[in-house]
Amino acid sequence: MRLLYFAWVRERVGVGEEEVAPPSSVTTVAELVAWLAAASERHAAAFAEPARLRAAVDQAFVPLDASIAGAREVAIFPPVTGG
Amino acid sequence: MRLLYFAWVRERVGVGEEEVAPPSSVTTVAELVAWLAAASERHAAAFAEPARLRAAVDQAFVPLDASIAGAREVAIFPPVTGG
Amino acid sequence: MIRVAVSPAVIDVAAELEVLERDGAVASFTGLVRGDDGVATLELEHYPGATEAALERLAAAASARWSLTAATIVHRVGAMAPGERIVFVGTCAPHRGAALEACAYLIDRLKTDAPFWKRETVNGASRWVEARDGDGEAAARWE
Amino acid sequence: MIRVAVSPAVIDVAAELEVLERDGAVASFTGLVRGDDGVATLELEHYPGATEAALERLAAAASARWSLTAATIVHRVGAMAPGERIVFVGTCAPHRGAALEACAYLIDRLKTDAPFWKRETVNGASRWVEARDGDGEAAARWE
Repeated sequence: MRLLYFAWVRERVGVGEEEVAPPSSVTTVAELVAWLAAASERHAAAFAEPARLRAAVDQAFVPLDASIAGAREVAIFPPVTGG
Repeated sequence: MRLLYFAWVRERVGVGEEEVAPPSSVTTVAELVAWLAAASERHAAAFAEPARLRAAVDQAFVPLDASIAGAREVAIFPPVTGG
Repeated sequence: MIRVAVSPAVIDVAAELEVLERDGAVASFTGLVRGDDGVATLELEHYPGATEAALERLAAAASARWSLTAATIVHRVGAMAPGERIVFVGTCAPHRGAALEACAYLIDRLKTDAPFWKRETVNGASRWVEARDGDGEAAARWE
Repeated sequence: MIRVAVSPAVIDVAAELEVLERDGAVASFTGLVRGDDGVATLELEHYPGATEAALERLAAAASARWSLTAATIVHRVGAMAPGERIVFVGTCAPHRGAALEACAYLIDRLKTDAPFWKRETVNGASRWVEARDGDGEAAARWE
């Protein structure tokens, strides 16, 4: 599964993207975030406050309790501030 | 008193402006319109349907029952269609 | 800053927008001559002096109500062809809500509060355009 | 006709308006970088691919809901200075109500539905801009 990070999430993790293979017990974006937080100190800092995170699965915005079943690309980022 | 006509009111009267001296019994725009309608056949044609007319007194839009006391310039025209 | 113009000149929207760009949000509306009913030419008559004063009053009212940084109303008069610009209204404010609302207000009120009259030529015959009932309703929602 | 662009190039509003002028009513909104809090530069990050898709979906939704003749969304990305244009949205319809409403819809929804992130530099210090609560409310009024 390809992960993409944007804005301060990207800066805290230290990379804009990475490939991961979460265990089959990880079925939602929220579970993925919790699993990632354990990967490194940088990940822990990026994912410490899930309430400040938003996500997209295969480029569609989803709530954090959305399923990641079959997802090829999951993006994690702060609330958007365009326009 | 200076009268100004616009759009089809101007065309029907045949002139864009004229000077008139209505009698003192003529105190409102509606009375002025009725008085003007008696001036000529062209005026009669222009002012036959007061409901289709709008007016301005000294360049401010007014309802037809508005006073013309002290007015220097009265304009009579159809509903506006700009923009 | 208020800018009002009534002129037979072609409306330069790029120049008008540049004048308006003084804060974070700029909204604009451009009205074009529609040719869909076979209209070949449109002529705009107006009430010189009173027109400019009415547009100035409108722009000042919008500027006060929405605390605009800038407001522009440009209306063309004389003869024009389908596709040409008749009217441009533009607003500038610190935030988008004020700019967008004030822009809608200006064009709605201009339709009922400014002395312009349209005459169209269709298949060689000329006729004065009738006012639309909807225009009065659109203007009234800002009371 | 829908036009969507996400690019570091300066936004040419005159060219964008010309593309939109296909019917009687054109509305536009331009967002500019505000410099009033001492912001020296603004940087826009986005999610390539997903951004364009989100803007296309927005433009298509507005076009269907208001029967638009044309809709354009252009968003700048990368570094820009105060006074420069960040975003342009424009709509064209036969009548003004549809064009104006659809324009307000596009900019309101773009603020919540498109993956852009702003970073400002103030007095040499850089910070990510926080989302505004009002943006969610403005977007929700179109549900």
